[in-house]
Amino acid sequence: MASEAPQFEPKIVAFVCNWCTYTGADLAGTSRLQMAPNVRVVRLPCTGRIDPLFIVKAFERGADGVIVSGCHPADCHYTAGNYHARRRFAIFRDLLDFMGVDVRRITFSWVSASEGGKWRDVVNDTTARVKELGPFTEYQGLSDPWPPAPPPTGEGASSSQALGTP
Amino acid sequence: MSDGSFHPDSSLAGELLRATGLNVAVCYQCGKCSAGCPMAAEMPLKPHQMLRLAQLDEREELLSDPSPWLCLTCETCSARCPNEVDPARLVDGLREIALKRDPAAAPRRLRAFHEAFLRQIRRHGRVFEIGLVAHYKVRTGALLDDVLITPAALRRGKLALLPKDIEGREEVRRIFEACERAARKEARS
Amino acid sequence: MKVGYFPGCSLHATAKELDLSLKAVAASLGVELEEIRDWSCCGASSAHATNHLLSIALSARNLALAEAQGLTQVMAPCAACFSRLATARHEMAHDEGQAQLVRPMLARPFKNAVEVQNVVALLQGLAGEIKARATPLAGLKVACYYGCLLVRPPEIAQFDDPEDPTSMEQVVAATGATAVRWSRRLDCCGAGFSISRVGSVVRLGRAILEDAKAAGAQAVVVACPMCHSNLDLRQAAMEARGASLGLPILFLTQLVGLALKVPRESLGLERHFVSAAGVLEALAAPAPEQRPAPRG
Amino acid sequence: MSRIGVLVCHCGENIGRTVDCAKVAHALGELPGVAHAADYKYMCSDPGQLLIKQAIAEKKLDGVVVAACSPRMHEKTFRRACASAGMNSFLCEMANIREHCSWIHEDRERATEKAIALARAIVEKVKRNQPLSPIHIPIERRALVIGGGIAGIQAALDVADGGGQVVLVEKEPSIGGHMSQLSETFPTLDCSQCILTPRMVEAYQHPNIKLLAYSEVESVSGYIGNFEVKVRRKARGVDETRCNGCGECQKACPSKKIPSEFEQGLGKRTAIYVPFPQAVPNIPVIDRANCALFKGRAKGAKKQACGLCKDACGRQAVDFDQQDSFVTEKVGAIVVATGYQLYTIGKAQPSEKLKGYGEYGYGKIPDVIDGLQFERLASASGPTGGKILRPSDGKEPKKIVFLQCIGSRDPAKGIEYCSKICCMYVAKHTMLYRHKVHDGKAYVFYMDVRAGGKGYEEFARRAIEEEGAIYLRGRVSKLERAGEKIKVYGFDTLSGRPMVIDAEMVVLATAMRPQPGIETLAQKLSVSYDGHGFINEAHPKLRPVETNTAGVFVAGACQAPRDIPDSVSMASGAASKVLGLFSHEELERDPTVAVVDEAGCAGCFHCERVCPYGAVERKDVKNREGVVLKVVASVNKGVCQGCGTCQATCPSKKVELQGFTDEQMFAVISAL
Repeated sequence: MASEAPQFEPKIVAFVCNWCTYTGADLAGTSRLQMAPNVRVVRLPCTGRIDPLFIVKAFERGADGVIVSGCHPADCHYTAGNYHARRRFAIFRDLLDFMGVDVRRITFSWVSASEGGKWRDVVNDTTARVKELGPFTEYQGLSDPWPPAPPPTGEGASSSQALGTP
Repeated sequence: MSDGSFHPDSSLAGELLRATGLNVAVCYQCGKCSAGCPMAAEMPLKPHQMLRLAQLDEREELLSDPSPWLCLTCETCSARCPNEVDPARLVDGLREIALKRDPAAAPRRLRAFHEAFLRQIRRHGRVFEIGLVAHYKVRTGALLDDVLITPAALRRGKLALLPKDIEGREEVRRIFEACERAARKEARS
Repeated sequence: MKVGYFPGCSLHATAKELDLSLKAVAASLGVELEEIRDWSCCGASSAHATNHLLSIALSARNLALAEAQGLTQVMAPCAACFSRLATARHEMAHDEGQAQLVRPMLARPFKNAVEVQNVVALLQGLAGEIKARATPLAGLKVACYYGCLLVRPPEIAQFDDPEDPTSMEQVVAATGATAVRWSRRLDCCGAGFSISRVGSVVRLGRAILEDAKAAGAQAVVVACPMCHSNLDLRQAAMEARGASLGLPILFLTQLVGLALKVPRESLGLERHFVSAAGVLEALAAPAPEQRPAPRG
Repeated sequence: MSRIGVLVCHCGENIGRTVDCAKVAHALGELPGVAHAADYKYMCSDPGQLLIKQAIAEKKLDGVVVAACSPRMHEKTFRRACASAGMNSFLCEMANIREHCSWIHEDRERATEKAIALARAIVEKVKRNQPLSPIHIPIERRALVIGGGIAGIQAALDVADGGGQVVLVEKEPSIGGHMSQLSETFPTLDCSQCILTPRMVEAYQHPNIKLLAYSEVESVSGYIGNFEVKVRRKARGVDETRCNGCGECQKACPSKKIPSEFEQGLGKRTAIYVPFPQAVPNIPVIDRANCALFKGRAKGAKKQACGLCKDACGRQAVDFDQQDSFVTEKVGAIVVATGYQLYTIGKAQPSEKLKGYGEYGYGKIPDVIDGLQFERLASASGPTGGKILRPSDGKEPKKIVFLQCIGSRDPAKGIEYCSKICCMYVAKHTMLYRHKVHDGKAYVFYMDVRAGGKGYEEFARRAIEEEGAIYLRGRVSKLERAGEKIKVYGFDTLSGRPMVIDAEMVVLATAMRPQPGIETLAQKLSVSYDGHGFINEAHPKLRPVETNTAGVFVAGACQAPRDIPDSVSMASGAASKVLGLFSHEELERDPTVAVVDEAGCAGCFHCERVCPYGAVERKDVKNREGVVLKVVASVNKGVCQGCGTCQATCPSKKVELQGFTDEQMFAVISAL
């Protein structure tokens, strides 16, 4: 992993909504805006879907930093999901601190579909900040070694959904 | 002739931004300030024209004009400005910039008045009108202007004759010095 | 009720009668005025026209003194002082960069916790009390003149409606006098140029007084010593180039004092250039028939 | 063990330049559960898609990951390819190694490493994907149109003519809206009522349109294709089935001095009234606040104070005891067309944000009026019979001043936007004035003349060049009452001169604002609105008549300031969207919806509270005897839009968003 390299290269997981930030990150790509390669994006429908446990899980699985980003207030594709997310993380921030995670490892941000440049800044700023904080080692060894046990496959699984087009 | 684009550092607009925190580019030249300004009739440059010249970075023309000195700061323009420009504060800023550029920029009579006024505060902590008037008259040569009024004012107890210093005059003097230092520093940078 | 008091320079001189009448009225209404000890000049227009920082620092010194004295509220009867003090309070709260420059100059701790008030607001708050105790000044028609700095700029003054204020009219109504409806209540009289540019002052003042007269006012009521000295002292010059005006300029405190029947000598009415004698005589005479008061 | 296929795309050089695609394919091929891994120059090309289909068939794949561009670009393409090879399309997903990797990084080694991580995460997700099928929803082929102004009338007629059924709801006693108040319309100067009234009558008589006038939307539930709308039918006090519009009741009414809303307060009406002679429906309504009988009732008087209208009615239509009633309508689509109101000149403003115009006399100077009042003065059917007369003394003003941008383009007073129509209607007003007062002089204070529109610039120029209007560029500082005149203190920035005009009448072109109550209505409909209350369109350019709630459309000035042609175009656009929706038998949509595990649900209903769409319903779980054992949450698939907020909120993790389950997401996070 990169952490073995002479310079510490943090691993940062970004949880973003599909409609604003993911699209904004796409725009950064189409605009060829160069940025730190440390951030890996997880696409969700809405920041409202982001369970605080996702963040804990990311740290447990070796992330050194986390970005949470969605639509600007009042711009949510789902009207109010980002408000719920905001409220949730306002509380969760204190909890993280209690759990021994330096809150500076987490960036909460709003990036709209037209803000490719802002996305680059969020990525670079977070990377620089986490680099300074150093590796996050507190949660190491808490989880089972990767990969997790394989799940039942779609075939034959008991699902209420009918199978799609044959 | 500059192109009027916004140069935060070297332009007059940039200087105004630093002096007042206001962006002169916000003015959309509707003229409501000039329409309501009580002094517009006497100003060679009307309030919105001053802001226009600032937008165009016409520094010399604007700063050498008496118009900024004719503002009474009655705030009518700022209270009615539809685009929240605050022309009164910007004109204040223009006067400060003009003075930094040339301490003799203000029209003589106004300058004399302001100087006399501030000298009183600096010396005594408060203003004593007879001293103020005397000083002003000596500086402007307008010796006979209000001779008819002064005795009447004295008779009515309307002019305090003797200056009485406040205890904190040293404090006040230090405030003056600190502010002048800050102004000089700003002028150099 | 105790109120911090910042008289300002002109109340010791040109506007001595404002100081006198304010104190008399305050005493009559049970308001204790506690003067800021060793206050200094607010800097007035000269400071802010030449060095903005100086204008904030000079006014902030007075707020700091008031704070040290344990006052929570300071009343400045002069509209210009009120405006300067309120500006300092506002900018010290909203412009941190400037506040950092000013704080070291004050030589004492400064929390910016003192409210700034003007004399009209004080009297408006007491209007009920005034009305209850007044001998109505029936038949007297006055024009309420606000001028500039009582209501402008609105975010600094934080007082009344900046385009359609009613507070002075409310106080006048409490005295039983009638406030006439007129247009130039908020126009500037040019007091800032009272000494240095008399021509402008005469032009502006005349337009104001002519409108008040045309509206049927027998006197103009003001709350600002700058406006007062300007409209009073320069009225002769205004008349010299036009029709006779003969409008006495009264401080709001004097009008309230008349209604409260405080001793005449403590009102300083004789100090005015334009004599108020005619108005006072009319008051002394039996009140004419009551007319419905038009709204101001 | 899964059998996932991984296909890595070079995208020509776009990915291949910075990402070692072969290495990515090789690394992914090593993962447990990956049965096939390959790379190819263009996966989206026909041969590329063929590779996927072949791999599915040959390797018996049960999942496909395409590591290529953004899923926003080609997810549909690859899912279609998988479906045609017999695989459930939701078992195919994309890893974005172009926009999120190759295009934004230069270091080949680190970009390759990141691409592997991104693809690996998606492989872990796809291992846990379930086959899904699109959701089908039936459609009620009936539309609700809210607002009976020109936009609502047009939308209703277009839908009805296209074969759809329409319920048209109007809160006023008559349809027609503001257009019915206008005198003549720009830029053609045709008479507004002459072109509008036929359309009003057509809407009233259309067999497919059900008109509910004097009614308001009370509540809305349901979702696209299946809305249920409760409408309050306000009590007219007149039985619509009996009334024949003869007008005898109005003649009998003794309260004749009530300011008429239709005449903008310049005319009077009775307490039982029809707002204007051409009203549709031509049925009166009793204004209870001003009716002597109802005022008496409100005071608790025992004796009936009046009743003359009832006595005068030959058809026993007047009914003083009528109450508000409610009807419920099932509709498949909704068009919001509630229109506008003008910024009030008076001191009382509806919100803290709006400051009003004290300097213009706060509506205290009687001859300072607004644009709609001028329309009434200029209208042949108006209170002055089309003569321009001053409200104060009935004299004809010889000098009239129009002020533009009152309230508009004025952030200090609360509104920063341009109201768009004022430049044109002021130009029209100067012409109407000139046509009626030949020796009159019209002045206009303006900031810019914005005349973008067919024939608009020509029209505005005509006002100046041929009709003698004097345009002064600047805003006015103050209006001052000076005897019978109004002193206008303005400035002409073009000549650099102050302009003081002794006007005899001043007309303020006040800003257009959305109707009061629009926020409440928008909340009922779950559509978003901007800081001023205008309804937000789904996309400012490409979806201008849709809202962010499926099945709810928008037309006219409730979306932004609009003139008549714009409103009508929008209305026809919205109607075509409605008809497009109605052309389907049923709706098909993405199955990204939440599903509740009813066995585990504790019935806390946190999900119900956070759901932005009201998609969570309460469901009784009964035993065989029909006894309710517990109440659980249940998600209505038709309403759910798939944001997943419920899932993140659920304390017991018993509601899952299909396609984004916790299991899937934790696998993704673990694999990154």
